[in-house]
Amino acid sequence: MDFELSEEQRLLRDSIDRFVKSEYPFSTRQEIIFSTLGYSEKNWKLFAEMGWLALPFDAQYGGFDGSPVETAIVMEALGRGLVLEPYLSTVVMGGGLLAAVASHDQKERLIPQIVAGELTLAVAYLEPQSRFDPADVETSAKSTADGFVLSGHKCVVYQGCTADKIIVSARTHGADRSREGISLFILDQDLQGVSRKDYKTLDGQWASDFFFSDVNLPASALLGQKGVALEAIESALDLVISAVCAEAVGAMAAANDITRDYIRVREQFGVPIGSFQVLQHRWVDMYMEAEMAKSMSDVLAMRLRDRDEDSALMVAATKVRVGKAGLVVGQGATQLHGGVGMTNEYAVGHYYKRLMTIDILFGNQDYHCSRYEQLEIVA
Amino acid sequence: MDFELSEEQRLLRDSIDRFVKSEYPFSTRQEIIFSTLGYSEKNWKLFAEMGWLALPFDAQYGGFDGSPVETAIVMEALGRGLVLEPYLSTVVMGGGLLAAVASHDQKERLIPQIVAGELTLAVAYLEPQSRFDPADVETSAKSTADGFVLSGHKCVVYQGCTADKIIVSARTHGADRSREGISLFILDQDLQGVSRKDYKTLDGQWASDFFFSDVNLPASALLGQKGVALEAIESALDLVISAVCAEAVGAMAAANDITRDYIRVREQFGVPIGSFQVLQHRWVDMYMEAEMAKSMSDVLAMRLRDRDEDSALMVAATKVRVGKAGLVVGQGATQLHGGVGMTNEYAVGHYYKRLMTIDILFGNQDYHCSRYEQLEIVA
Amino acid sequence: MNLVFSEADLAFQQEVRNFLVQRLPVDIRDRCACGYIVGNEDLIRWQKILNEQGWMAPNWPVEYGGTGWSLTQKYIAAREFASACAPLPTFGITMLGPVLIAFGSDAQKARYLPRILRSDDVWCQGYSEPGAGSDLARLKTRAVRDGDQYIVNGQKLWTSYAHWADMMFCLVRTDPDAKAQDGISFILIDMKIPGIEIRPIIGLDMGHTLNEVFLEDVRVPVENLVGEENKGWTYAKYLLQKERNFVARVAQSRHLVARLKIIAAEQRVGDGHLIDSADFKRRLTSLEIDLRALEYSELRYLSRELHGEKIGLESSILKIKGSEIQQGLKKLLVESLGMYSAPYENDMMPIDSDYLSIGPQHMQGIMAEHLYGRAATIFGGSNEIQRNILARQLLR
Amino acid sequence: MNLVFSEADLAFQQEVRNFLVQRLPVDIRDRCACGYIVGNEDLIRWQKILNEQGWMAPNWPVEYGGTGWSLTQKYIAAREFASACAPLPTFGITMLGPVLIAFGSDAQKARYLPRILRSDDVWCQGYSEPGAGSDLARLKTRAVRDGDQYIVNGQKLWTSYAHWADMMFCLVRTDPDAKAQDGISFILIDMKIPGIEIRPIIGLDMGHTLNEVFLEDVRVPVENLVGEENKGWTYAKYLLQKERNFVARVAQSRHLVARLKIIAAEQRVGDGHLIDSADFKRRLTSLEIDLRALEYSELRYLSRELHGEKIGLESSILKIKGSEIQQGLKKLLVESLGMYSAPYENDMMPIDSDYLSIGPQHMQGIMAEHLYGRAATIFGGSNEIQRNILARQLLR
Repeated sequence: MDFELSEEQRLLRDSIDRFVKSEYPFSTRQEIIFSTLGYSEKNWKLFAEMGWLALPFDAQYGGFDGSPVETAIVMEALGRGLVLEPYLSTVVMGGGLLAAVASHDQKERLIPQIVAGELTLAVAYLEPQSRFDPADVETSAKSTADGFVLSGHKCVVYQGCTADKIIVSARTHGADRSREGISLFILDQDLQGVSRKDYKTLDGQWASDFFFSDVNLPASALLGQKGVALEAIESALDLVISAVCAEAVGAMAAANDITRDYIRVREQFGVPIGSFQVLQHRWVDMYMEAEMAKSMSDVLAMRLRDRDEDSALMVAATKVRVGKAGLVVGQGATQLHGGVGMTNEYAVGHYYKRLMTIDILFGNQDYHCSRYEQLEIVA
Repeated sequence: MDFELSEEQRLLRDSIDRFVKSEYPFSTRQEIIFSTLGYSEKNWKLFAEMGWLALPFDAQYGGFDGSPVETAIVMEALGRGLVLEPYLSTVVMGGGLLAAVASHDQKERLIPQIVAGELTLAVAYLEPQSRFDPADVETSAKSTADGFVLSGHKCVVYQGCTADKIIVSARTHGADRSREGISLFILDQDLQGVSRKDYKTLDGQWASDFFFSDVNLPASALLGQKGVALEAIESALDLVISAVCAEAVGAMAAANDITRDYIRVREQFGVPIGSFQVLQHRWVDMYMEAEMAKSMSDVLAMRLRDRDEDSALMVAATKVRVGKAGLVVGQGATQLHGGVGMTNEYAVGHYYKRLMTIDILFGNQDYHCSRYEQLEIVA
Repeated sequence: MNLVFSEADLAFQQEVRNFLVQRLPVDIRDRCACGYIVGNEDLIRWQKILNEQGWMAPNWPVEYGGTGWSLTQKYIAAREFASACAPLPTFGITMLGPVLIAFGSDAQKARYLPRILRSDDVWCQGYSEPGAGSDLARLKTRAVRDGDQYIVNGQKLWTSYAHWADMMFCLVRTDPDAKAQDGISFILIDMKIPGIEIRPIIGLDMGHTLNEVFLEDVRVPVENLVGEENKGWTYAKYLLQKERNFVARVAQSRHLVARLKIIAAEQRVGDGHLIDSADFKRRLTSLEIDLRALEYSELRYLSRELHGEKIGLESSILKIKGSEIQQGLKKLLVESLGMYSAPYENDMMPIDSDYLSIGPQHMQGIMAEHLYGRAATIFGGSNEIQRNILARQLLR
Repeated sequence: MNLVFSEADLAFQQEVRNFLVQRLPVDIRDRCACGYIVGNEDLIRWQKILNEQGWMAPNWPVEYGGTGWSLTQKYIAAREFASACAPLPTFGITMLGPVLIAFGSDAQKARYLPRILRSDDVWCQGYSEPGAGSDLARLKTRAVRDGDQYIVNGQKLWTSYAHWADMMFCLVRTDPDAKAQDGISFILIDMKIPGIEIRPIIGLDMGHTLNEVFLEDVRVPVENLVGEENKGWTYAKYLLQKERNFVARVAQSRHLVARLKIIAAEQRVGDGHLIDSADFKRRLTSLEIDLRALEYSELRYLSRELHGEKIGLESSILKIKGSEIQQGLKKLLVESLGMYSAPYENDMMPIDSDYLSIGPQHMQGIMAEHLYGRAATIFGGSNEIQRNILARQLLR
C-alpha cells in the first residue's frame, strides 16, 4: 500500500510543473484564451516533444504504455495551471476511444499522428435530449452499399471546432436508449452535410453543436465493429472522469494556494483578512475538501489501473466527491477574495469557472449519485 | 396585515410568561420530571383556574372560543419553559378531536371536564407499521350487538399512562391505508383486554404502547359517526402541528437566550468565548433560524384561523421549516456550551432534546416534505 | 394578528398590476426575466414612463415628487414591480435622493431632484476604493480646497455603471489628519469634468457593469459639497441604511422557482423528466419552504415598522437569508440545464450573432445570472460583515 | 502508487480476524455493536483475553510488552478490531503507557506497565477543570510539596470513568507563579487515597461516564511525579498527540451504514420501505461517498507515515471529517426509526426491566449513541479548536 510517486512519476510531474510555471502565468493564459484556437499550437508541439502525448498509448503504436495513474499525474499538474491545450479531448478521450475500439490498422494510422502532435480529436457523444447518458443516442448511421449515411444533432462537443477529426457516436440499430446498436465513426470536418455552431464555454474553451444532415461516410469511417461501441465509450468515460478529477484536484490546490496568499496580505479594518476566524475556518474547510478530493482521485486512478472490481462504483463516487469539493473550493475562493474574486481579470475566478464546469462535464453529481445507487443495488 | 398581538392576547402571553418564570425554573422542572406523573397536578389545576384549558373550546361547552392564534400564543410561552403539563395532548389534540367529531352530547359531557382540569386525554393514532400516516390503521373495531370489539397495537402514545381517557383510532371497515372506514373511540384505561407498556421518552415525558385484545366497547365509546374520522384526525393534527411549532419557537428563543448569556461569560484562553467570530456567527445563524421559524409559526396560526386555502401546504411547510430550525438551534446551543451542553444537569440539553423530539412528532421533515410535494401537484 | 391587506391596499395592488401590464415594455421585461442587465437607454425609456405616472420615486417625500404611499403600499408596489420583472430603481432614486433631501442645500435639491426624476442625470456611487471595500473608513481619495473648488485626486473601485453615468456622488477625504471615519466629505462630481478616467472591470460573467474610476486633479465646485465638510460619513451611513430596503428579493426568487419548474418539466432524464427526480424535487421543495419563511419574515418585520419600531437587524437577516436562497435557486437552475450550462454567452468573443439560439430557449441568461449572483453574498456588505453586524448588536 | 497490501500483511489481517471471531465474547461485541457502553467488568474480561494473546498494547515498544507490529499492521489491526465491534483500548494503554515509557522512571515503568497489561489498574485522566476545558493552560488544581509528599487540592471535570478507576494520571500546578503552561506537573494519584470525592455527571444520554473529581488535601508520594517537576505540559502535549490516532473511525461508520441499510429495508413507508425513498437514499449515498474519501485519506496519510513523514495536521482533518460523517449517519439512524426514536431507555427511571422490547429490535441504542455522539465534535479538542489548529499551521 503506497500513495507515493515512483522516481519516474515524480520526474513526469516535475516536468509539467516546470512547463506550467514558465509557460502558463495567468497573463499568458489570458492571451491564449483570446487567440483564435483558444490554445497554443507551440505548446502542443512541446507536449509532443516531451512525450506527454504518447503516455497512455501502446508501445506498438508509439506510446509509452502509461496507466491511468500517469494520466492522473499529468492532468493534476495541468490543472494547477488551468492549461487549455486539448489533452483531455485528444489524448484521453479521443485516444482512449481509439485504443478501445479501433482496428489494428486504424490504430496504426491514427495513434502515431496523435503522439506526434499532428492530430487533434473531439468526441461527439451527447445529444440535446440525452443529458449525460451515452446510451441515449438518436443520431443515426444507416448502412449503404459503400458505407453509412449519418444524420442527427450532437451537442456541446468540446474542441469541436478546433479538432482535426471528430469521433461521433451513432445508432446503427436498436431503439432509442438501447445499449445495443451504437457505433463510433471518425470523420473530417469538411464533409458534405456537416454543419456546426461554435461557441465559447463557461471555462473559456471552444465547443460546438454538430448537425449532420445525410452525411455520406465511407465504410472506413467506422471505428472497429458495428453496433457494439457502448461499453468502449463507457470505459473511455471512466478514464476521462479519472483524468478530469485529477485536473480538478490540481486546480483546487492552486485555488487554495492563491486564496491563502491573498488573505494573508489583503487588509480590512487594519488587519489581514486572514486573521478573521470565520475566514480562516472557511479556508480550512476548502483545504480539507481538496484533501478528500485528492484521496479519491488517487484511489480511482489506481483502481482503474488495477481493473479492480470496485472501479465502476469508484468512478461514480469520485466524480461526485470531487465535483462537490470543487464547488466548495471555487465558491470559497471567490468569496474570500471579495470583489476581486468576481472579476475576470484575476485568476481565482477562472479556477472557479473551470471547477464548476468539471462538476458538470461527463455527468454531474446528481447523475453519478444515481449511478452509484444503481450499481450498489446490482453489486 | 398585522403580526402584533392584541391587548387581550398580550395579557394572555404575559400571564403564562409569569407562570413560567415563577413556577418553572430549571431545578423545579427537574423535580417535576422525576415525579410519578411527570407533571404537576397543582400546576394543572392552576391552568384550569387561569382559564387556559378553556381557551380553544366553544363557549357553549364552557370554552373561550379561542382560535389557533391564541393556542400558538399559549404554546410558545409554554415552550420557553419546556413546560411538562399535558396541554398539547389533552387540550389541543384530545380536545381538538372532540371538538371536530364528537356528538353534542359527548361534547357537553367531556369538554367541561377538560376545562375544569378534571379530565386528561391521550390520543392513540399511530401504529408500529404506520410511521407517520394517520390513515395507516390496522387496529380494528368490529361491530357487535351492543358496541364494538377493539383489537390492535397503538404505539408511542404520549401521556398514555397518565391520561384519564384514551382516544383511539380504529378501522371499522375498509382496507389497510384506505381513507374510508376509520373511526374514533374514547375509552377508560381499566377495560378488560387493554394492556400497556409505559416508558419515558427522549424529552423526559411518559409515553406508552397500547395493546388491545378483544376489548369490548359500548356503542357510546364511538366518537361521532362511524367510519369517517380521518378528516377530523387530519384537521386536529393541523392544529397540533401549529401548536407544537409554536412551542418549538418558544424553546428556540429560550435556548438562544441561554446560549447568548453563556458565551458572554464563559471564558477560554482568557477571553469570553463569545468573542470568537466563529462562535458569534454560529449563534447568529441560530438566531436567524429562530426568526424564520417564528414567522412560519405565526403565519400558520393565522392561516388556520382564517381557514385559508393555503393552510394544508402551510402546515407541511411549517413543520419542515420549524423542525430544521429546531435542530440548528438545539445542536448549536449544545455545541456552543461545550461539555456543559452534553450533561443532563444543565438546561440547554433539555431544550435540544425537546426540539429534536418535536422534529419527529406528527411527522418528520422527510414526511412533510413529501406531503408538501404531493399537495403542490394537486394544487 | 391578521394576514389580510385592507380593501384599499388590495385596490392599490390591482392598480399597480394594471399599470405594469399596460406600460412595462415587453422587451425590457423579457431581459429582466432572463436575468440580463437592462441597457442604459432602455432603462431611461422605462423611467420616463414611470415618471409620467408619477411613480418614479416612491421613497421620496411628496413635496419632492414622491408618491405619498404608505409603508404597506410601498411594500406592495415593490413586490408587484419585482413580480412583473420591472427594472430596479437606480442610484439617483434610491440613494442620492434621500441624502439630498435630508442633508442637501435648497439649491442642490432644486437642481438635482427634478433632473433625477426626468432621467436627465444618471448617477453612480463613488464609495469603494482599493483597500477600502467593506471598510470605507480607510478611503484615501483626497479633496483639497482651492478657492471655490475642490481638487480631487484618487481612485474609486467597483463603481457600478460609471460608464453610463452623468454624475457621481462620492466620498472623499477632506481632512487627512482626522481619525478614520472623520474627515470624509460627500461631494457631487460631474463625470464630464477633465481628469476623470473610467476603466471597465469585466466580471466573472464576462459582463461590464463595474468600473475603476481614476480622478486626477478633478476640479469640483464647492457648491457640490453636500451638507457640512467632514461629515460625509454620517450621510453615507444614512445611505447604507436606505440601501438595505427590499433586500430579501422574494419576488425575484419566486420568479426563479417558476422558471426552474418549467425547465425541470422540459428537461428529459432517461424515461422521465428532471422534475420527476425525487432528489432534485426535494432540493427545490426545501428552497421553496425557505422562501416562504423569508417572505413571512419580511411581512412580520413590515408589521413591526407599521407599529413604529425601527428596523435595523432585520435588514441584515433578510439580506443573508435572501441571498442564500437566491444562490441556492441559481445553482439548481444551472444544474437543471445539464450540459447546456457549459455554453456561455460572452460579448467579448467573436461569435455568431445568433449564438444564443444554441440549446433550449430557456437556458438564456442562467449561467450569467448565477455568476453575477455569486456577488450577492459579497456586495452591499458581504454576508460575513452582515453576520458581524448582527453579532455586535445581539451579543453585546 | 499501489493500493494493495503485501501478502504478509494480508496474512496478518486474517490472523487478527480469526482471533476476533474466536475470542471476542459475543455479549461484549453485541453491546458495542448497539453503541452501548461496555461495563468495567466486561472490559476487563476482554482485556485479559487480549493480554493472553499478547495484543494488549500494540502502541508500546516490544520491550514493555508491545506487539512489535509495523505501522501498517497497527492500522490493519485497529481496523479489524473496530469492524468486529471490539471495545476500544483504555486510557492506561493509549495514553499513560506512552508517557511513562517516554518520561517515567525505571521504577514507575516496572511498577505500572505490567499492572496495566494485566488490568490490575484501571486508569482515568485528570486533565480538564472548570474553566480549563480546551484551554488546559488555565488549570488551577494545586500540588504543594510537603516533605516527601505533595498535598493536592482542586477539582477535575469531565473525568471519564473516574468511578471505575484505581488510579488517575493528573495535571497539577506545582509552581503558581509560573506563566500559563509552565509550572504544571504530571502526577499519578491512587484513587483510594483519602480526600478524593467523585460525583457523577449524567450525560444528555442519561448515561454515566463522566465525573467531577474533588481533591481535598490528597497526599501523593513524590515518587508519583512523572519526569521533572513543572514539565507536565510537555508530557501532556505528547499525550494529546497520541490521543489523535485512529480518529477517523472509518470502521465504526461502516458499521453504522450497514445498520442503516438493514433498518431502512425493514421500516415500512406507505406501500414500500424507507430504503425506497429517493431522498433518504440520496442522503445515505452522499455520506457513503464521504466515508470513502475519509477512508482513502486515512490510507494516504498512513502511506506518508510509512515514508517517514510526520503526521500532525492530518489527524485534525481526519477527526473533523470523521466526526461529521458519524454525526450525519447517527442523524439518519434516528430519522430511520420514525416515532420509535422517541422512546428512550434510561437507567435512572423506574421502568419495566423488559422496557427495551418496545419497538423494533434494531432501535436499541440508536438515540443514546446519537446523543453521546454529539460530544464527538466537542471532546478531545472541539472541531472549532481543530480548525484553529489547522488554520494556525497552514495559514501562518
